[in-house]
Amino acid sequence: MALGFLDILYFGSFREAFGRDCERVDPPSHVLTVADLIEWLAVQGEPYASVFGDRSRVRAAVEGVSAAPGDSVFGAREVALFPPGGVL
Amino acid sequence: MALGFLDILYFGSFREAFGRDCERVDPPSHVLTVADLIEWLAVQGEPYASVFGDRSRVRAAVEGVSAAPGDSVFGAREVALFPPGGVL
Amino acid sequence: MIDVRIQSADFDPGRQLKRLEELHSGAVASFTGAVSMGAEIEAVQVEHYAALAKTELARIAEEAQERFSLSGVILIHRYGSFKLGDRLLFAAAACADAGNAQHACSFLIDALRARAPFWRKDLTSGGAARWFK
Amino acid sequence: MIDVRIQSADFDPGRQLKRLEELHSGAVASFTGAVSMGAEIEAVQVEHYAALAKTELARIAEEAQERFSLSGVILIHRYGSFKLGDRLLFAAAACADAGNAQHACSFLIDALRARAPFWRKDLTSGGAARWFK
Repeated sequence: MALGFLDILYFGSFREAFGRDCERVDPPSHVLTVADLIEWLAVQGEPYASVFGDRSRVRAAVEGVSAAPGDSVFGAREVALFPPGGVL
Repeated sequence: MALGFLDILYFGSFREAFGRDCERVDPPSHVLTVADLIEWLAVQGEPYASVFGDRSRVRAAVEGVSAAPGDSVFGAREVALFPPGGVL
Repeated sequence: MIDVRIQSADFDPGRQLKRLEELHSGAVASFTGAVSMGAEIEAVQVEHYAALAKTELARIAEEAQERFSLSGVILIHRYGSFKLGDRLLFAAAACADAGNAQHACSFLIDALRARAPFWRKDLTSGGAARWFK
Repeated sequence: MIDVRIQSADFDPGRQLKRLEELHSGAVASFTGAVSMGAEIEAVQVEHYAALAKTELARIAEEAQERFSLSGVILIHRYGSFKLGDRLLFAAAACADAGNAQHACSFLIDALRARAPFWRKDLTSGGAARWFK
């Protein structure tokens, strides 16, 4: 079963690397968690491979709520991916 | 050799217990340190015995500078004795 | 009392302290973070993820209030363009216990650093731009 | 910058914060202690040993500045008669490092509690007086 279309939001250096702040994707059916989604994106060539190369530098939120790698993206309409933040 | 006259200042609950904020004393020649002085005062009857009964609750300053029990009072003109302070 | 604000506008730390003092809890601890001198920074840009920032900062404030028995918490985080000396964020806690007020303030700052979805870009006087940290 | 004040007059925490912010160090942490509600306290009297207070508070501020590489320290301790909500003391530190500013502020408060020669007497609504702690 496919997830259907999913909007991915990018922030900080990710936004800059991709040259856009969001994109609509159609992930395959085996993409069920945040980790699955990042894994799948990381094999879509550059700049995905570079941006998602170091998984420890990727944070996520699903539908506007902070999410861990094991959290589900099943049925979600919006997932945000971004590097660690902080202004201090 | 005698120390000569020594002014002792009291603060906080000590001042209240003694009913005065200072007194002039003439300690014997073996009183050389802060600890000696407290020891000598503690055997001068009440309220000295009660006030100085718990040595861990007695702080001192010699000539306006914070002093430890082993610090000298030899030649000092002014020693302050008081309980631990603090307003928080 | 919990007050969490995400705004581009500046704020007055003294006025915020006063609001917490008026709770008459005894102790108020605060932290103000600003753009500091050095490192040849000409300007700073801070972008944020508004939806997540709102939920995450509210959570941080609630966690602090519960964990440290606070009578009041104020969290303010700014976004936008900044220059030297401009305030970036403010955290403050009111509590009956002096130690708890201070621990809460440290907790708030540590949590903001770890979890607040704000990204800072420094523009140097040489014209270069670099992401903070 | 070190500023240590021992006074009966009130002070404005916001104004003190501003003085530290103007050093443009990046981080300013503060603590304000006041007479809190509860325990049926009607009034508070604080006496102090002026000569020792001056040297001891100056030492505490210098130790903090050195130990935490502070660009600024402000310590204000009041004495006299107080009622509910009245400010008793203020400690604040400015530093390039956020963590150091906060640790310094905690150090200042811990040191004041342990070493500042100020004695507080609480007068309860029942007419009783008792020395604090």
